[in-house]
Amino acid sequence: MADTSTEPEVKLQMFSQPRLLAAVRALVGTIAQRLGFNEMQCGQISLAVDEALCNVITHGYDRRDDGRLWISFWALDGDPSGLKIVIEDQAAQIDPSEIQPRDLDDIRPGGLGVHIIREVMDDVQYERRPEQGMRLTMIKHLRPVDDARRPDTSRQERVEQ
Amino acid sequence: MADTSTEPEVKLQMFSQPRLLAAVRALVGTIAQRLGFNEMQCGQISLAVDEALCNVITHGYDRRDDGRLWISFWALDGDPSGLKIVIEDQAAQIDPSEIQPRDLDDIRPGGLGVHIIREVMDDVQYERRPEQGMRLTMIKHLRPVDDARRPDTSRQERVEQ
Amino acid sequence: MSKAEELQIETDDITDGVVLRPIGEIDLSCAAMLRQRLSQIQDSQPARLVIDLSAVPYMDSSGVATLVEAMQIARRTGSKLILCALQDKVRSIFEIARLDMVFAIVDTVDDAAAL
Amino acid sequence: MSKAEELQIETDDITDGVVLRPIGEIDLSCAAMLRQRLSQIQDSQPARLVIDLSAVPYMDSSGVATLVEAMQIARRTGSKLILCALQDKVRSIFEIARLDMVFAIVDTVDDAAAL
Ligand SMILES: Nc1ncnc2c1ncn2[C@@H]1O[C@H](COP(=O)(O)OP(=O)(O)O)[C@@H](O)[C@H]1O
Ligand SMILES: Nc1ncnc2c1ncn2[C@@H]1O[C@H](COP(=O)(O)OP(=O)(O)O)[C@@H](O)[C@H]1O
Repeated sequence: MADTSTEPEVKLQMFSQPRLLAAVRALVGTIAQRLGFNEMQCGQISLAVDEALCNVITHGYDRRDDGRLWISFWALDGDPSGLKIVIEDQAAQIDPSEIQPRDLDDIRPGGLGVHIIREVMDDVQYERRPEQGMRLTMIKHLRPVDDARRPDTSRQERVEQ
Repeated sequence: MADTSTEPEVKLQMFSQPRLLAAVRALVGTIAQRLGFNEMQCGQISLAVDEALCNVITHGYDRRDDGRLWISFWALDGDPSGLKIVIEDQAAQIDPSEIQPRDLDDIRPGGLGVHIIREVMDDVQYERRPEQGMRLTMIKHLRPVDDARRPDTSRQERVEQ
Repeated sequence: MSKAEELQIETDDITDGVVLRPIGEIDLSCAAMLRQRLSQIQDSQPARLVIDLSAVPYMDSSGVATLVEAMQIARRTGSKLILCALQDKVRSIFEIARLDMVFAIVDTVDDAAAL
Repeated sequence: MSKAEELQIETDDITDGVVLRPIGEIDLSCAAMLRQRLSQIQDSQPARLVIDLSAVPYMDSSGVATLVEAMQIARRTGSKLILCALQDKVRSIFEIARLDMVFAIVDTVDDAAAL
């Protein structure tokens, strides 16, 4: 995970209210756009944040509308550059391993949020906050991480020859 | 001024960086839209916030990009309903009476921000924060405040007859 | 923010059913309203229910869940449910959820009426 | 956020001058870039400088200040500066600043070339 110790460039505090989702999407989309993500990517990043907030509202706060939550944004330098988004709440803590995407072949209403978040973002990590509540850290890179950094099979084959 | 004692529904913390203005405008515009302001009003409210932030960045923080500032939003109930926006900083304190729109007949670059803020918003108040920095409180009502509440000349005439 | 839900929903009768046309973004703040309207219409068991999404620029999984539920009701009652005119962003969430092959999705309301 | 300024600026030569076409929102993050480009062009003293704002959906007072400065330079050097194709939101800030009567503002680039 990238360095979370520096202060976020932008941090939003809000209540657990669905009617605020549209404003958050507008904020997220514009931040992503500024960082160079294309229109489809901006839409998908906004969607991932929307899904994560819906989960905090419905599961974390059990649809109560007076829960507090925070969304923080960091522009990531490096190659490839990217965007880190952290969502924190004061809701009940659960075992991060229980937050799982479901089998998509089982077609039923609901159960898509975590799948969407994992599909859209490059790195997704749930954890308990030391104080209280949960923290979700999501990273999206501007381009796929360079293949050169992964074990490169074609080169290995050449070496073996 | 309306009651500021309750917690804002949305509060944004950011650094004094011009490249963040577009994201703030998107947030403000969507919040205003949700409250029922029309497209032109949403654009003007975003503009007023943009101008206020530009002033904090250029005058308050002297264009330093590591100053902190906060933007808080309250939906105002009542008739007419509206939106209250408060911008706070940790910059140098100045006498609020020095923050004045200039004479528009003197055409020169700059000097339009405060005029725009006052023209767009219904209520504009600068003050020193007790701790440090400045606070700007802006209110925009959804409709002009009902004439019935102002001295109504036509009715007075009827009464006098 | 105290404003009522922003989603509007129009309906139109067609020969063998109904066209439902939501207007606005569909997220958790208005999915319940869409759900209620759909179940109202499905109570009258139309042979064909066309959902025209041409005026829906955005949908999250709460909207998708509502449509999956409507599809299951349609299957149970033997009626046709057809989605049409999805904008790119909305199509994208159906693809991510791998539901683009599960729903009948066509380009226009006319296509949906002919299906 | 580390991305370079988002404003793009195109220029086109016309018979007696230049058309400058900024593309994007003009605010404090990019007004300096517009100012630099304008002063570069004005150094060459074109008889006519047309600023085509059709692709500018938003402008704040730092953009307006830049245009006022350019207009003052144009007046000093005896060249014509004409704004054209303002979108509604951009026109609104010129009206609020009561500058809509100070600038020469026309609807199209062709109108500006003929003025
Ligand atoms: N923020 C959260 N707090 C608690 N539990 C969560 C959270 N996010 C997800 N979960 C758990 O993960 C499951 C899968 O979530 P998701 O894929 O979004 O589907 P759905 O929300 O429709 O159930 C949820 O049912 C819930 O048990
Ligand atoms: N946030 C602020 N902090 C300090 N001074 C301010 C602030 N906002 C406005 N001012 C003062 O008010 C004056 C008028 O501001 P404005 O109308 O925006 O024009 P400009 O910023 O172009 O000078 C500024 O020149 C400055 O002296």
